[in-house]
Amino acid sequence: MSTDVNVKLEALAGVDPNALPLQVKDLHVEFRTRNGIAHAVNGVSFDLRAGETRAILGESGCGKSVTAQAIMGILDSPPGFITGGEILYRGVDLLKLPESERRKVRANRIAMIFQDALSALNPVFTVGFQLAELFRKHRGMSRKDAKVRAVELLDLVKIPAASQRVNDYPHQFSGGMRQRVMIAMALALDPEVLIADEPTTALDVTVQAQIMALLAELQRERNMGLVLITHDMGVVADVADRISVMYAGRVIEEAGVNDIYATPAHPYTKGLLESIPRLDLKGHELSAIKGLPPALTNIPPGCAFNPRCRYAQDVCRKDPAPPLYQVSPNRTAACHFWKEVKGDE
Amino acid sequence: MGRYVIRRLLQFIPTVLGTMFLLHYMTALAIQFSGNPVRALFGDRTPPPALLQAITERLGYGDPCLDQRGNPCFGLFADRLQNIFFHFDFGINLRQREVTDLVADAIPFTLKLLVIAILFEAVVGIAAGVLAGLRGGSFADYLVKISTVFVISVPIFVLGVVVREFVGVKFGNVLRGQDWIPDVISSGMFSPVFKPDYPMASLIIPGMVLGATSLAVTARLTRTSIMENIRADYVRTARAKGLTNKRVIGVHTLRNSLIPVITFLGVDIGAAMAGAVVTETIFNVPGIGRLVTMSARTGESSVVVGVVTMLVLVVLVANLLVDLLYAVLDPRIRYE
Amino acid sequence: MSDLTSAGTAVGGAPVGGDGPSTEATTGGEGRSASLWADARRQLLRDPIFVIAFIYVLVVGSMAAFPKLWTSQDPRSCNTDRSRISPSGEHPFGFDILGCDYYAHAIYGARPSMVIAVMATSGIVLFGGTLGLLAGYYGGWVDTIISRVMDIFFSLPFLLGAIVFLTVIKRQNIWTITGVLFLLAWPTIARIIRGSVISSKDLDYVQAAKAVGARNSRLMFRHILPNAIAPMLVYATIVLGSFVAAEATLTFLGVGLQPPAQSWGIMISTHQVYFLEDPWLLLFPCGLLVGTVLSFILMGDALRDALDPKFR
Amino acid sequence: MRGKFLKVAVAATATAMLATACGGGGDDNESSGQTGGTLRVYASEPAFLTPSGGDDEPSLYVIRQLFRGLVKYNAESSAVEMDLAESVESEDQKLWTIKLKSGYTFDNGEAVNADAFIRSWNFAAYGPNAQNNGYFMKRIVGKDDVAPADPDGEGPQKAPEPATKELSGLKKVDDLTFTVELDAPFSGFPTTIGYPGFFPMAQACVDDIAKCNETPIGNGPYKIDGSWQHNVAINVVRSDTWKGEAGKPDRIEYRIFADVDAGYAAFQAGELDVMYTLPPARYKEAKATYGDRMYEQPGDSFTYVGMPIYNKAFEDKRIRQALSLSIDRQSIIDAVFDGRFTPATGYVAPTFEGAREGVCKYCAKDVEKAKQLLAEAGGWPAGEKLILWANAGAGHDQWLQAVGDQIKEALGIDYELKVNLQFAEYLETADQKKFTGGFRLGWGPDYPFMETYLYPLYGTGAGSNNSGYTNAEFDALMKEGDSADSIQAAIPSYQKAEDILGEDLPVIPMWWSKVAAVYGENVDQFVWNSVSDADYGATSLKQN
Repeated sequence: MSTDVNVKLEALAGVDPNALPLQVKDLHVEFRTRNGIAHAVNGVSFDLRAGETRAILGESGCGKSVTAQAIMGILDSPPGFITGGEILYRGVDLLKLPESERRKVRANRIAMIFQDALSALNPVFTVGFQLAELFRKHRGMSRKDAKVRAVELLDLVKIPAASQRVNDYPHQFSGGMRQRVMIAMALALDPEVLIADEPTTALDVTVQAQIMALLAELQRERNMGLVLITHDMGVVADVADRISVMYAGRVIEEAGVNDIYATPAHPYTKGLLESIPRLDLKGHELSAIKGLPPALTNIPPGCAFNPRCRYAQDVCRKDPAPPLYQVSPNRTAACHFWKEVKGDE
Repeated sequence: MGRYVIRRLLQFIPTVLGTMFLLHYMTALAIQFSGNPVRALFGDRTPPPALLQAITERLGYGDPCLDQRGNPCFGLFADRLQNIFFHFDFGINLRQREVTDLVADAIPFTLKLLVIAILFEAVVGIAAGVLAGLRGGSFADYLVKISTVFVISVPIFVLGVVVREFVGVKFGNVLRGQDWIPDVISSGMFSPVFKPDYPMASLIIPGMVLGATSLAVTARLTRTSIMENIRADYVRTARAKGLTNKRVIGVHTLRNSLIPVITFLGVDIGAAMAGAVVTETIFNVPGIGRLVTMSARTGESSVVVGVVTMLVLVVLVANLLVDLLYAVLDPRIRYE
Repeated sequence: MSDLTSAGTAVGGAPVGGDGPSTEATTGGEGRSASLWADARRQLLRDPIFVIAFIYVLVVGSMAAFPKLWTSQDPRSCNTDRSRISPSGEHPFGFDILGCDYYAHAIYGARPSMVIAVMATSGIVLFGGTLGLLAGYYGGWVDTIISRVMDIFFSLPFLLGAIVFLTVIKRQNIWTITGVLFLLAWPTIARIIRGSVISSKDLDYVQAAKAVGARNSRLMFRHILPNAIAPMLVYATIVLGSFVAAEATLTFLGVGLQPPAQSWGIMISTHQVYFLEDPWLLLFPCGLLVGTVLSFILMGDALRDALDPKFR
Repeated sequence: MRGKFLKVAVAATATAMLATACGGGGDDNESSGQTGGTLRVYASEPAFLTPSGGDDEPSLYVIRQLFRGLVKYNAESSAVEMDLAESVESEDQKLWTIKLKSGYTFDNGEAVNADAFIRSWNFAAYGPNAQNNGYFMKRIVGKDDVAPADPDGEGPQKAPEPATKELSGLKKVDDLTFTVELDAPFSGFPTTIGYPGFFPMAQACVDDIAKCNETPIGNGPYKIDGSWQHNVAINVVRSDTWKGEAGKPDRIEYRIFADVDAGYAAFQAGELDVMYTLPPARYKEAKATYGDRMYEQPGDSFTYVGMPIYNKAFEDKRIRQALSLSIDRQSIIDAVFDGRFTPATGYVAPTFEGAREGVCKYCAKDVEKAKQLLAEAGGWPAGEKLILWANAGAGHDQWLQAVGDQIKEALGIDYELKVNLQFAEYLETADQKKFTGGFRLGWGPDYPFMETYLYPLYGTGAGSNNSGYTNAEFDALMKEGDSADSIQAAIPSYQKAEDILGEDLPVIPMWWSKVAAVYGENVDQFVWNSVSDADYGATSLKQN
């Protein structure tokens, strides 16, 4: 990449280069809908170091995407409102920045990749236009120069014949290629943090692997922090350093990847791991978690997971929800019975 | 793109022929079932048969197939097609004027009226729709929603007559009483009816009345479209790209949202021409619409069918252009 | 099944759509539509605009069906000596120019307007719906032929087409007007159905049903049609309103119903010339008409909002 | 009703318009009016601007200013006065000799001589030219040779090619004299030739009739400015070739409206100086607003309910009398037409010479007498409905409904309206005598001579005798009047004939039109000719 990509527009007031690229502290988001208030995110916290990959794992509707959107500042508001917490970029609370400043953080410092590249790319503009737009609007480049950069980016993400394809429309690309375009777009301005929201869900397994490999490679090259949002434990195992497991808007377990896979400390995490079909267990019924996640407008008191939990006791059904217990120096779990869960195996 | 255009053109031909046959058959049936329209020319006086005969022949109502009820008169249809495509002859009216002449006289007025109407509905309609769509649930949204529904439900002729009497006559007379108001406003724009002295100014209000219903539809369509698109993933992407709100809305949302609106506006040219039937009659605009009304009221089906055939050709061409425009606006269509 | 690959390592429910908090579990066509309808009903009943509009339409409907319920007066009992007497307690709408009771006229006038609208709408729903379904489902030459025929009728602007047909038919009664409205409006509904059939016929559950050997008719009516009904219903509701208005406009242009038939259109176009002198002669029928059209449109809007989760 | 779309009964009859159309302007009344200025008048789109083609009111309004004929009519008395003719004389009422004044020319310089008239009349009469006013040449000898009858009515066979192009009854004597031979004696002939159908046409006009229609070559006090702007306007300016009494305004602008309501709106906004008619519903309001600037006068358009005498149920005249006696005309006029008509008590317009009141003894409401007559006639067939016909879309249904209501109330006969036939079909039904009940029609005079109201409508086999009425005595009296020595001498015979109608009621007279015109503040003197209606050339504007 050419050098001037690293030229940031202007310094953000209060940036501490030594602080972590991203810290989320006790984030609360709610959606005010006709059917009542949905508590989508209820006190999520996590840190991200440079070069680190943090996976946020959870089922649909657990609040992981909302968390990502809140970090990016692209929540649909209304109905979504951030009701509490901090999102710190190198020590600066993004939630306190005026919109004009906040905007400059996006794509420049924190960028995002979306799940479905087909719908996430504007169907009526060429990918070249959509890539070049970044350089034109953030770097003030001419159309021509920006186009050159767009081609470079497509090259970077290994799209063949980039100089021709730059004039194609999103629907003319295959799924995997589209996702590469998405990645190129996210990396264009050389951000320090990349949030990838289910980047491979819509893709074939083989393509999934290629994309993940590409992401990993680019991350390594640039020493980027990566927040990987996914429901796919297989993906997580390969690339993540640390994992936050979310359920009903809360982080219910946070640990290094190996710890989680080896000894889950929360019944939900455990259930997830058990629901992975394994060749060596062929013929056995998958022990999926019984029941459905709660409606976010009506989260049960106490531990949100209690109706589905085989460990649940009376204490779990009463407020307050279980705190994050320190399971080991580097991991936490929000279960009163984490010891039993962990030692159960 | 090329293949798309060719395919679309190929589809165009049967549509044109089909539509024209439909109109032709309607006229034939009309004459077969309700008699020679020439008779009405003479009113209460019974014309000498020779005279009736002569005029009938001249108007081309003499073909024997017109005496057989239900006969589709393919021969006449072939003649008619020949006349239209080789001689550009759409027939004559009962006063023996060429329909093409009638239309040529009338079309400039209708075109001006249409331009005003479409401009009005596009500008105001899209603006109102965007305003309402961006602030769904707000007061502005509510206002746009209610007022558009109201405009749609009031019959256009009631609206037209009320506007003519209250804005053109009552309010206009007040303005005309004020010396400081320039004539172009007081007796041009606020003339209750079309005025040859102010051919443009006196069409503004009729044009607005004509555009009113479609304006409401445009606003509603824009509103819905914006509301749909504003939640689209690619708009979220655009935001995530750190673009200004202006650009997110103005470029990424609007471009997509306006595709159905522009399509509607294109198709609406036809509807507006039809609407001109009412508006032009009320405001005495000597355009196509008034021509159709007058001919319909006198039962001159020859003119009605001739003019409508011509209009339908215009509409079909407009639809074709809209489809092609649609393909330009939305690349997904082009490559299907 | 078909999505084993991605479900292989998936957690819980299928990953369809964004992670928005309102995402519901999607479980195949019938189940989904059932819950959609139940949901829609609940939402509609809570929507005051819909409820008011619905009640209004019921009222007008009952006028049309049982005019005697609303008035004991005979609208045909007229006396020119009572011409244009203003409204009074006993005759709330006054008298028209022939000295007929205007209230009774208005009540009896609801019938043709409603009958035309309802018949024409049912006609286009059945006919347009069927053709749209066939065109969308079979595609190929069936689609080509139906689409071209649709184009032909589509190319006639509504009012112009109606004027041509009615000038030419020269019989202006409920049946011909219904016929003309039907003839000119069916392609729109056919297009709507065709579009949604095409988009739903590739849906997984339809493919699945096909794979297990469901017959064409079953596929069409059990699996595809339910998906297409929502947009059609919305459109049909709005069209009901516009047909009520169309009757009046055609009458104004002199190609609609003819007196001594009674309809709101006739009331409006006969009396619009008197609106400066005796405004009530215009206001009453106009109010009823506008109210009806408005109600249908608002109901259509509410229906669409209720049936389309995007607008929740 | 070509070109004019009033929603009232009378205006929707084709001849109601054409009707009043028979003359030149009457500017002989001593006029103190000032000259100059531009007069802007309400107009409808004319059908034709040639004398041989234009037979509708909008056309005639323009043609009368562009052309002049042999005679004109006195604005007040309707009396015939010589215009371009020196004299119109006949010994036997059959062979007429016409002498012209010299020195008159067309706008293009051609002389207005005997040829100009013979040319024009021949052109109109020749069948293949298909000129509307060919109809008016019907009395001239040789008419059948230039426009032969179609052997099978309207059938597939074409009418035979005419044997000759010229009427044998027209003979040129010298440049300024020609003779006209009629098929039968007709004392009213001089009254007919003031109708624009008898106006002269230049050779250049006949040579290119289409062009002449757009840019007429006239011989009257005004000439066209530019050409006919279809559906928009026709402007005429004072002609310097005209030798007669000059028109008052320098310029007359006919602004063309499709809708009388729109025209009235323009008048209210001060865009028009004269409106010769009013939207029916605005009559009261206009009267209140414009008061002294409203001109009112009895008119000559006749509206009637025809009786199908060819139908058994209507054969007995007592039935017809009973029906007529059940109707309160004034009440209907007040309710539906704001009082804009005069109830008819006879068959000849009250403004015509020889017209009398109360010719019809059964035209005032008398329920008792009606019941009695009905009973004498054997009553109305039980269970049968009285059918009332009118053409569609012209607003006739309203008053016809009121008529039905009144008959129902008086005689207990329920009625049914048949008002869905468009005019063409309606007239065809009339021609074929297929009406099954009372039918609305109208009639207007072709010339100011009471015969025009009598023979064409009630003469045995006459063209517009839609009732199928036959009365030998009536026919004989008409003939007697036709061959009388002079117009005046003919009247007593015609009056006797009218008396027969008053007893037989072949049609039920309803009412006569009433002229209601409004004019603007800047109009100095408004002139209405009792035959040829608003005379714009004689109307003067205030000059400051």
